[in-house]
Amino acid sequence: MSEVKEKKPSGSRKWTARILTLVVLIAIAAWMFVIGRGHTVYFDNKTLELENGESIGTLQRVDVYVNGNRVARLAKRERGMATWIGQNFKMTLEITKEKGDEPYTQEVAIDLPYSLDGIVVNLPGYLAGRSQDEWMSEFVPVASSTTEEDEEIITDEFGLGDM
Amino acid sequence: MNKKKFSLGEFLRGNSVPIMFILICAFCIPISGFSPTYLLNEIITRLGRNAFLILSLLIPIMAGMGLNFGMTLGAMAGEIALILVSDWQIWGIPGVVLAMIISIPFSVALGLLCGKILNMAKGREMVTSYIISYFINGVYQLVVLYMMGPIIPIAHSSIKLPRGYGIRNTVSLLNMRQCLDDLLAIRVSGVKIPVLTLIIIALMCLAIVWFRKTKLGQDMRAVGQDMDVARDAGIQVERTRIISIVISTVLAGFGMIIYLQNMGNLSTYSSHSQIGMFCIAALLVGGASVDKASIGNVFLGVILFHLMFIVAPSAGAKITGDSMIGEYFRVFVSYGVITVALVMYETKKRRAKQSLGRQLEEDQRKGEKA
Amino acid sequence: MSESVKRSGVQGKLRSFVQSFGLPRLIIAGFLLLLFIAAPMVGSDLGVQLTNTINRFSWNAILVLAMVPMVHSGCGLNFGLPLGIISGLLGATLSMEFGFSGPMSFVMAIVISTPFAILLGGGYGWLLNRIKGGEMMIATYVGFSSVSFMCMMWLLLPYHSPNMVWGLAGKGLRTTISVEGYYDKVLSSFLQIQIGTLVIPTGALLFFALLAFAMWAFLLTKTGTAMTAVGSNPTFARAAGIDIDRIRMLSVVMSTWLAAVGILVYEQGFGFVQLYMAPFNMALPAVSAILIGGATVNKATIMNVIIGTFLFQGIVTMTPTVMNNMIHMDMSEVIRIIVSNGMILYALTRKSEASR
Amino acid sequence: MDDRKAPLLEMKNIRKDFFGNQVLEDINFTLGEGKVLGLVGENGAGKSTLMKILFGMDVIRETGGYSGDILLSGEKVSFQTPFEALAAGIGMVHQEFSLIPGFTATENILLNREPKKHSVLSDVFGDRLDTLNRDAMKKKAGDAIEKMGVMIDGSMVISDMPVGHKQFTEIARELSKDQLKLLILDEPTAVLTEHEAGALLDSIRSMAERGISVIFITHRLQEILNVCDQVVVMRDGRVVQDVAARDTNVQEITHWMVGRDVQLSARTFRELPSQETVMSIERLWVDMPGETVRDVTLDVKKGEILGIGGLAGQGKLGIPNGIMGLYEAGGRVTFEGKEIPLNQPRRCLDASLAFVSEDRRGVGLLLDESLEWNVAFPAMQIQNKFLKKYLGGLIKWRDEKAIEEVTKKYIDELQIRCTSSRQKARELSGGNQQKICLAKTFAMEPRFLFVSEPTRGIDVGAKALVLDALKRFNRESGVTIVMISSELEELRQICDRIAIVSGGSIAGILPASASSEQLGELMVSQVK
Repeated sequence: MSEVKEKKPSGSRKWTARILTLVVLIAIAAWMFVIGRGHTVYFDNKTLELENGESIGTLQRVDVYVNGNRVARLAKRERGMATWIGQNFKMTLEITKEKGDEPYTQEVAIDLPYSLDGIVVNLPGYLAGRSQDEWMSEFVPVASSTTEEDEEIITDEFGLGDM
Repeated sequence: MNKKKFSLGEFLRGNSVPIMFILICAFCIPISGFSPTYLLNEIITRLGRNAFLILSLLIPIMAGMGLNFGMTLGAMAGEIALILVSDWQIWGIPGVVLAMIISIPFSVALGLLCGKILNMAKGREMVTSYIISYFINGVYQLVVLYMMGPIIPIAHSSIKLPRGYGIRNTVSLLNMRQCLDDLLAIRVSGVKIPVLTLIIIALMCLAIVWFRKTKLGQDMRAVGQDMDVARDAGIQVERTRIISIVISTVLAGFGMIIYLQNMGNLSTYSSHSQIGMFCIAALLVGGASVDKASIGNVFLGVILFHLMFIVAPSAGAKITGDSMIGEYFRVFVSYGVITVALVMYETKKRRAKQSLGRQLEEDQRKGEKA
Repeated sequence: MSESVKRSGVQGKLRSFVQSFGLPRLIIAGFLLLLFIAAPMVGSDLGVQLTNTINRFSWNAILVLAMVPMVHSGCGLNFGLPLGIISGLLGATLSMEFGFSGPMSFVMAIVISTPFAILLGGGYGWLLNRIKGGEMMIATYVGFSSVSFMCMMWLLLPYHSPNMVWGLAGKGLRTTISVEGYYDKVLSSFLQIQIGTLVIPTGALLFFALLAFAMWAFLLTKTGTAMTAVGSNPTFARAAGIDIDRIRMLSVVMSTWLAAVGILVYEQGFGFVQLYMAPFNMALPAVSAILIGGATVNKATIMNVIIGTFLFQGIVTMTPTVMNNMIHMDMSEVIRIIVSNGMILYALTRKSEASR
Repeated sequence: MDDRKAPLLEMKNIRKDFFGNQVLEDINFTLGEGKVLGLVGENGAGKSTLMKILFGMDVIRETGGYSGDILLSGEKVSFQTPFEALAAGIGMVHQEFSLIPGFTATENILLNREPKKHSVLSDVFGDRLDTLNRDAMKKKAGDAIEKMGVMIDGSMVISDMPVGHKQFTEIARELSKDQLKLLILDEPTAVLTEHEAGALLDSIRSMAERGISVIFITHRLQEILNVCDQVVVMRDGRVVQDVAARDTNVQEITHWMVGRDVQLSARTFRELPSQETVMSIERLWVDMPGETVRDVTLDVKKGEILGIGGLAGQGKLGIPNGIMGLYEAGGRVTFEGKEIPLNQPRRCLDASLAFVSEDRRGVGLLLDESLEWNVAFPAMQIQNKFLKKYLGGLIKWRDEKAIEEVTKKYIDELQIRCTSSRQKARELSGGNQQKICLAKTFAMEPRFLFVSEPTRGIDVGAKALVLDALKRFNRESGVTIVMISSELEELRQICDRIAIVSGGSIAGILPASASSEQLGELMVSQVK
């Protein structure tokens, strides 16, 4: 410790270190892109009409658990919602098929497509084991016209609200 | 000459601002009628929210560039990063980390610009950095209000203005709201402690302590005390000053992201406009001055300033029957404390000059007698 | 041969003109000219545009004029303008409270605001004399703290006039108070001239001319000369036996009083008294206006005031309409922020000024 | 000693001029390894310029460089920056401290040369993120302090130190540089107490024993004799003597320093015009940084030109600055029988005193205003001249016409070269600026005039004109003039009597006919 020689990092070493840092940063950023993508998953307990005219009936009641919390309790023709970060969506369903049946639980894992923000999953269709594009669809938000209050020009007024 | 001797008067004068605030708080807390748990909860929340931002002010003070009103630039960089990240729908902690990484190039560019301009305005860094923050605010609005949409792709209409370009007045950050604070959070008798955020702040403090021990830190202290001597010794004065501003801007960007993830939404056009003032006021309340600030000042400042901030409106309302009085009072106190600190700094500079004269005069008197 | 000599002479003249006028100023003037040319083309009436510009000029010119004395005495740009504005607001509200109306209320507002301006300006000047060298930053914050202090006072002071207080509570002043029935357009409508769509508020312009002349005359006097010298080289002035602190104090009081009168003139044109946080950001437009007019941190003339106010207000009024008609985007606010603050930055970073 | 080995430093035919003004001519000397060379000479003799050349200061390059050769250990060198000089082993301790006030002695000694420990981050962000190695710093600074031989506390903060220790810190800084071969000390003892100065001399000797050569610049001649091996005396930009220290004495050196080929034959001395005392100064002290006046008592006779001379830093400039109220002062000054209150410039000016400051650009002129303003301003402010009255004296305006007239008059009279009377003062040359300063005071028509360094930094032609103008002003208007100058010759040319200031008080007053040696002896008599 006492006799530390002054080591000057050579130019090439300095640059490798810098580039390495940059690469690591970009790698982290890219990784965050992948693991941080958020999705809103909607699950319907609705009758699924298929193109060939077939239809799959609703379930009596479904309780949806995500990360151990119940996020929805769906009766017939109801829709629930959960947010999920990442593409490997997991939930636990507690299903009552017909009135009076004993509920049973089922672990569900769905791969969410990266590009979709909102995803609708038709539970009856999924549980019937149909192909993915039959029970999964994109959620298209209705153009919200509720938040029209902005568009005032910005001045430097004092933010008197909570800071 | 003997500085070790403790003098009460000296202590009171040196710490007049914190003492004043302790008195204000002591007066207002009982009147406001808030429960200790509530206050403690609020204080800890605000500590986690603001401390990082305030820490970003320390390094320019070390480099003798005064209170960096240009920290607003970092805040704007952080906001731009957050807008982008929320448009890309990256949520939670990954979103926060990504926003931090994305803010770096913006902060560095703005910091370089700010540092260059401040080097052209030596001796009036503070007023210049203050105007820079306004100027860049204009540029920020240009980017966010007109370029986001047509030039910078923004996909989601939920953050776009109905007219098709520009960002809405508020951008919801619900999906990363308090994600740092909640991870590892513990509750102690009703008080939520955001452990992860506090750990990040603690690491930042350690980093600053470490930074003071580096060659660069030493150079900054030297430049801060006497630019000419530092230049004669071969230190690159201008470069060092620019680096200090760049570091401060980058840290302010991180701080802003931490601040906003706690708030849970971003007021696109006003979140940053007051943030510099609040941080500076808090730091000064903690007993810092224009040329001297420590980590201790940061924490004391956050606690005292925000305690005042919480209790003043309610206490004001109880006393005068008008809730706005307290609101205005805390605004007045924020500005007042900065004014007082600036005045004290300038008068101290003058007094230092005069006392040098006194010293000489004394010597002469002695010489005359001898 | 003689031609080439002439040309180079013209060129040299042009260059020295650009240098003396300053490049940013030239760009701004060119931009404004462009707006005036573009205005009829995009279908807005030039007369109306000019009227607007002249009107706004008449409201704001005195606030810009208030910068002059402090620049002359070396106190720098008066970022503490809100302090003077507060004196003016006190004058305005008290004059209304005491029941004056019509033109009399305007005169009384000026009379009542004068002692406040002297008092506040005196205190402000005393403070600035103790902190020579750091004036601009401290002035900014003195302005801010005084505005926020007055916010409390507007609520607490015992005003009663039903035209001014909140209807329900019966106390506390409203944020905006109409001056209708008091001194609305009292100057603007005096000797007003109308040519087609062009309306000239002669009275307000005359009032400004009067004050500007008084300022010009003052700068010619012995004390005025001393003020300029104090700003130019304080040590020289001291060696010539001038009491620097007294001169600086005088300049601050003058500036404060002019700001008080300036805000009253602004109100008579605008039609409303704006209280609470309104004076907060009134300093920056005035500061940048005088800088656009060619002033520097320690030199300013009446001509700078007139040119600067005209250019600044021209841009503020013209851009929204012209821009809106042209590209259907209202960028005027952003342009105003960038231009005005950019101008201040330019002035602060000029090498020649940095020496002091 | 090996005779064939080249000496450490050799200067050959060094010449230097500032814009045609020759300040160094044919400087030749050599300095051996481990030797101490004393460099003496009056102010303006060229010592500092020579050292600046050796040290590669920017100002030399900016003013056109120098001619001649500097040989360091036999090799020709020409330093472009002080850093090159430092790298070659030359260290210099300047008169002004170059220390960071809030740092400890150790930190200052190793400023920007701190031993460092490598850290991971420095690979990425450059070696400025290495941490400081405090232990190594302490050791290295300790070594340097030991080498110097004077004990100072390495952990003490500079701002808490007595002046002497600051000086030692500076020296230790130079000593801590391993490559140091030659140390230049520019008046290091000026700020030291006698005891400290003694310690410094001892340490110079011990440095020399370690093989470091020293160039020692001082006005205290006895110190030179005590410590130096060799004495080089400079005068008017030339080396006039280069002798071994043991072969000479203080009187001889003084003689060499001031002795000139005097051409006073043309000058006739007059009797003092009056024996009446017009101003008497009693026990004056002035707190002017660098020119402290400690205890000055002096009588000025009516109508005379009194010269005040002395070495730089001895307090001669403090006298007029203190009396005129520009720096804080104490004591008693009476003018024409009435006491003049100190520290109030206005009262002096009202009493018809005037002052031409040595600091032309800082105090003397409004650089950014016209010549007219500069000339007329004080007279206008103090005596209400050049004013037009309106409304029965209620309004007083500048009389631009009268101002222009008076300015033109002085432009003609003093041959001021300018484009017009409206030109900015900044644009004039030094000599013409000085003439404007004179015009400004003449316009006030004072009865008593202080002139401080009237010829500093101006060319020969302007010099003669300025001196002539002063003399004429004295003879024609009967104004008493006190002229302060570092140039003895100039004082002897126009003054009736010359007072010499040394150590902050008057060392003696001699008639202008006194010999240079007499004056020179007074100059160094009480140097502190």
